[in-house]
Amino acid sequence: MRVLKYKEAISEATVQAMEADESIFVTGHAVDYPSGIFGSTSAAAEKFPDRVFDCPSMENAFAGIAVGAAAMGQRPMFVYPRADFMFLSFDNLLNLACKWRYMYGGNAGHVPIVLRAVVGKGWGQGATHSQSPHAPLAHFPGLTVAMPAAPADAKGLLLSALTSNHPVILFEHRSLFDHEGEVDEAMEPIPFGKARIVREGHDVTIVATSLMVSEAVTAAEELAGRGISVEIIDPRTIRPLDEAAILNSVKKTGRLIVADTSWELCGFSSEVAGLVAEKAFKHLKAPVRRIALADCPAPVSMPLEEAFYPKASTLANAVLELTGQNTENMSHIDEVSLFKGPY
Amino acid sequence: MRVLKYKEAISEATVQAMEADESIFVTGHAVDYPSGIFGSTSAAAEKFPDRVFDCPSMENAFAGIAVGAAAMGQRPMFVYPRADFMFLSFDNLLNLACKWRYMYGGNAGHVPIVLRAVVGKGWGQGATHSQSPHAPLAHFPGLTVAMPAAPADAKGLLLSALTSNHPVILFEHRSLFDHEGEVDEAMEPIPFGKARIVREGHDVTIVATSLMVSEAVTAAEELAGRGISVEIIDPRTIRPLDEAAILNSVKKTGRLIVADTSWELCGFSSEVAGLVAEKAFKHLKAPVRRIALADCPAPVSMPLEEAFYPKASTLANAVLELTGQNTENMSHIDEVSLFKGPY
Amino acid sequence: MPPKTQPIDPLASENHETLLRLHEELLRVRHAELALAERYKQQEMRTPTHFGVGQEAVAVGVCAALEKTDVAYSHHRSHNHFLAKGGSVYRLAAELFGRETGCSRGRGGSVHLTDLSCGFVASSAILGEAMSAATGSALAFRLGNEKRIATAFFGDAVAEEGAFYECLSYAALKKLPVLYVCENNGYATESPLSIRQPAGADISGRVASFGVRTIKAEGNDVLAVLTAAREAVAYLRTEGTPVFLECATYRWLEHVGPFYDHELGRTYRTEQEVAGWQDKCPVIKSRAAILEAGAADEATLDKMQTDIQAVIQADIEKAYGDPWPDPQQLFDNIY
Amino acid sequence: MPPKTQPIDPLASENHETLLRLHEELLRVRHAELALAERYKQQEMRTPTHFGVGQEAVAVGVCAALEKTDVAYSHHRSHNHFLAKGGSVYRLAAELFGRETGCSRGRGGSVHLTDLSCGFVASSAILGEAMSAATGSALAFRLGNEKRIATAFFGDAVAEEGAFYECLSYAALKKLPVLYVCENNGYATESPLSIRQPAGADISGRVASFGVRTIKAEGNDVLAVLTAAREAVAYLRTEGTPVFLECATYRWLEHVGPFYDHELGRTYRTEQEVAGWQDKCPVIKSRAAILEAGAADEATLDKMQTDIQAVIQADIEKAYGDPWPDPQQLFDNIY
Ligand SMILES: Cc1ncc(C[n+]2csc(CCOP(=O)(O)OP(=O)(O)O)c2C)c(N)n1
Ligand SMILES: Cc1ncc(C[n+]2csc(CCOP(=O)(O)OP(=O)(O)O)c2C)c(N)n1
Ligand SMILES: [Mg+2]
Ligand SMILES: [Mg+2]
Repeated sequence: MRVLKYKEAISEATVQAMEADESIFVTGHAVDYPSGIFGSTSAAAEKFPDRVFDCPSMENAFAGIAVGAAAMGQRPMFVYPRADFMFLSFDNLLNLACKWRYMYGGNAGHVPIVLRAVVGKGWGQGATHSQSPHAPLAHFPGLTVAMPAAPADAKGLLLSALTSNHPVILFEHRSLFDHEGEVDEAMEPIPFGKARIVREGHDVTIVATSLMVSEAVTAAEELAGRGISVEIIDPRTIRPLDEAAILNSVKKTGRLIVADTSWELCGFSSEVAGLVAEKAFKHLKAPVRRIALADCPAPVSMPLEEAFYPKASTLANAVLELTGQNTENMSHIDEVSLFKGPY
Repeated sequence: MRVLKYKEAISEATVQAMEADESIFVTGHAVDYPSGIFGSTSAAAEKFPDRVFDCPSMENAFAGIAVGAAAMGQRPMFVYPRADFMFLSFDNLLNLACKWRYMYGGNAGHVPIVLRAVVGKGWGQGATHSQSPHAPLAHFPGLTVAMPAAPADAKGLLLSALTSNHPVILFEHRSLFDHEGEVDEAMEPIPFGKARIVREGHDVTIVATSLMVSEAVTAAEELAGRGISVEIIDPRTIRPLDEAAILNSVKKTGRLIVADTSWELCGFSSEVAGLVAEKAFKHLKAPVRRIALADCPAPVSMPLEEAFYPKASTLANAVLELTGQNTENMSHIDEVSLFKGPY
Repeated sequence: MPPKTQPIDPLASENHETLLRLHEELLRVRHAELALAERYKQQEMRTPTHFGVGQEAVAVGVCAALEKTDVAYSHHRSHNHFLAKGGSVYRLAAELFGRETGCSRGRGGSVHLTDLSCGFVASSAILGEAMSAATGSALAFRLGNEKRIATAFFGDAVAEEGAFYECLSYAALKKLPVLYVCENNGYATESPLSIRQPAGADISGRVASFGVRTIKAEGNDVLAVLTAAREAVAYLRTEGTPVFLECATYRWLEHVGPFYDHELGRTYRTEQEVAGWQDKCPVIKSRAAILEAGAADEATLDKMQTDIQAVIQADIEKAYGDPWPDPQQLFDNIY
Repeated sequence: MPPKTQPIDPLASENHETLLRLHEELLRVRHAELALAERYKQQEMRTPTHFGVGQEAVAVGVCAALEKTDVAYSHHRSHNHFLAKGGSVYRLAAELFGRETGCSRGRGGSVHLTDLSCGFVASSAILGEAMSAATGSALAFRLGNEKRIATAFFGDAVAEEGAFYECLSYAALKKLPVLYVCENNGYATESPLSIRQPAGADISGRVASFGVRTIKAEGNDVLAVLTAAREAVAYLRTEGTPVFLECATYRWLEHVGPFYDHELGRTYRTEQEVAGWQDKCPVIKSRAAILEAGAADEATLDKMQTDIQAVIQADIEKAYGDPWPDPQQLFDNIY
């Protein structure tokens, strides 16, 4: 199969979906620039100049505008160059979009809006350009919250979003945009609520989201050399959550680590830990372990950033601890970011 | 000690704090009406007509205005007659207020803003007038999120908020406003991050928030008659969370139920379940159990509302299950709401 | 810009039918609200309700200028708009009773109404949302090359919310066929306009600064509203760019609930002020115009009213007898 | 309304000192930014940075009219304002290098600057926040009966955000002593104003519709900005109600980062357009005014520049040599 970059996979899904459905339009600040949201919208902008257009800075109203357009049969896709700007849209997302179908008893139709939000990390992007509010949003019934971690998922989940009947938010990690992977040329939507077993194993389960999936893979490779077999589950969507995939894995391994790209408190790592404590308790052989951002706003300075983000070595050591072994300095397995500023 | 209603306790704390500190001002829509936010601000409005004033409907900017006022030494208290309106303030709360001290390296001073949000329930208040977004907000470092469940806590936590150095959000459940309890006349702030052991017991721990505390008490009383001893922990603040109090209780009882006033997914019930699975795992004798809102938007119609909200009988039956006994219809212990509309 | 629409001359006989049709609608909306408010007092409608008594002429006048295929959105005080756009009293009443036959199947309550069959898309309880959604529907019409108009009804307080200006700016920028209808009743709950918005800065003036066309109409005069709305609609269909219609009017009952403020001892406005506006009652005004024009006589109008009241009562009773939703269906329609 | 402030006559000898002081500030801001941009290319400043080269006259002119006790807020493009309000190049450079000695101790980066000692309260990266916070500080001054002024600097794109209007409305309603300074540079990243805001509807016009006093000034002429700012400040100190100062200016470098757009092949604006604005360079303009007035000679001004550049280089080097924050202190100052 062909290898594509994550951003190319998003781009391809967008173009294919727009070819198939002329009610799709794409907007948000900078979507029609030559740089097209880090290369993910430029092809669509070139191909469909009338249906890919810039948007003023008006995140609050636009989320409601998207709802109103969707109610009339259009399929808006709105892109946030940074997920942090989405807080301004929370009212229309949480009080209108995600409740629309339910609150009108199914009688006001569907509002299939798609929101793509890019999650920043590193290079001093700082406290207001690096957040991933997937857990706060997933808390609310009526939304679908997806976190594609690989190019194939970026394509497949976006295709599902663009053909689904309800509001979908995708968190796309900026650090993944140049990651490569095999991607089907055909339009194959990936259903929501279906986890991906990234790697099979029998000693420890790591449930990881977004960028933490590749960190988990690095850790698992290192640990495989030491005879520890790690299973990695990527839930792909936070809501709906594929509980069965997680529970089945834990039933097999008896040990769980959850690695997330946001904070711990009331976050996704707690969700999975709680789920397993409720529904796979008798299979657990050891305490669950949550791995998340340090519990402070994202700092800018390099050594603080280093300390702030968990990485492959953090995960590998957590596995060692959980399997009763000594931890050690494993920073050699951590990727050195090649990302260069300014943005 | 004197008995006060919850709303009177809030009112008293406000007046006392304003007497002690003339930099406090109170605003938000309707705070200076004779009805004064269900009686909680009217006394302050009468006593301090210049420092309790109405606010236009501008929830977005006002959160930032509060920050800017606080940075200059004022202590704004902003009241949301319904917590649901707070989504419009999320940007300034999450990108500015809660990061202020950290993001400027401590060099830009403190922004001690206090936000009171009333959580609606029942009488068909419906999907957009009944939410409690405490978990989504608690996810973010830098905020304090408090949920007073009793009159004494309503007073003590508000006093802490009005004398603290950082942003504090209090979720006050509308159904609690007429609850009565002993309240100290003196100004005794209750520290954040300190749980209240509502009732001691040794069979099962119920960690309950806000209105669920009194539901838990009702359930515990019923169960006591059947020889089951329930310990009830009210964390009082979601962030910071008194982990020790929860873990100590579970170490004693070995069984945990978490009862919250919002949804389960990425909510507070998952947080506590995850916490215990991580840090008190070896003491757990049974799966933890999360009790939360039904996973849909709040419906209006009475029989649907009935099915939507967990109550004392839900908790009592969960305890029976967890202790290996048969569940039964216990609706007789559930309070019949005396609340009359329109609001 | 198309020429100003001529005021409707009530005396011209070709307008008599219009006068009567408008009056009938006014009566239907007025008496539905009065009957629902009366019934509301029995505590069987468990849903916070903002009655629109006194403000009917805006909804009726505007909706009379719209086609069925045009769509409308509204805010918390939405019954008038729901009914005037063609929604049924029966399904509204059923919604307030929380019945499965309610327009939103008892899920939404008074502030969340819908009836797509007549183009009433949705009302919503959060200030600003109706306006954003209507703007979005107008964007859909523009993108889909449809000749329809989207309308939003809302109150004066929305002009304090940022979403208001974001919508105006966007609709003007993108030239969207959206009709914004502001029912300026001078209050937000108990707060008069003067303590909420800058002195002397009127809402339409602010709107006009975006290059949006504004029209003011006497909100209690259904003919004046219809005239203004026709002008707006003609402009929207030819120019396709937004119009803002501001109508001064007045709410008779308390902000939320079925009582008069004085019945509950509220003093934020005087009984005289309310009485003054009751003298300018849109129904009385319409009736007087009809009588003066000789379009119908007193007896005909009286009968019209009693007939309508009877139908409304029957609708409400029917709704009351309808079944509750089945709790088994609590999870229907989440997606 | 106080009488219009007289333009500063550069030829009058009592103004020569002012001219020179302004020029010195312009040079300090300009060469700090140029030096930082140059250094930025070495990839040692790991923080997305929006340079203000070309727009200095606004910051310098406005801050020259303010007292030290007045406070200022800014948006993402904040270096100019930080420096002009009295912030040090050294602490700014240290912040960009992520050093413990940075004005925000390396926690905030380029878009989160502070220096309370000179009244620069905070810059913030999210559009609208600076304006809200400044409005809040003005509210604090009103409540505390303080005679201070709060200032917010921001760009033209903020006029698309709802918060902009919520602030204007509130400041006008409450009569707050807040000075809003809009640097209208015609672009938001690569989007020209014309595709973002309604045609013909200028920002000041919209602002004026709230009853807020507006003043326009030629943003590349530091004397014009100072004149306008003095007028604004006089009005604010006497009337105490908000003023909106709109300054047309132009950004030379790319939106974020140290390069010229053409160096990176971007075509959203032409090299001629940039060159045209470079001809209107505020520093050249100021220098010409000084020479024409005979307030100083070429040599003095050249020396002024080299002296300033030397100090700046020393500041940057000193900052570079400073220590990193200690990761042990990651959790400092959360509350
Ligand atoms: C965002 C938001 N803030 C506050 C409220 C509470 N609220 C409900 S109705 C209302 C007043 C609305 O006044 P107006 O828009 O003039 O409409 P009217 O009730 O006068 O018809 C307010 C403040 C709300 N529903 N939404
Ligand atoms: C709420 C929000 N939306 C979007 C952005 C992304 N953004 C950063 S700068 C910018 C353009 C700002 O333009 P303008 O206000 O004119 O300032 P300039 O950069 O021209 O100085 C945008 C859209 C943001 N920071 N905040
Ligand atoms: Mg009103
Ligand atoms: Mg600009």
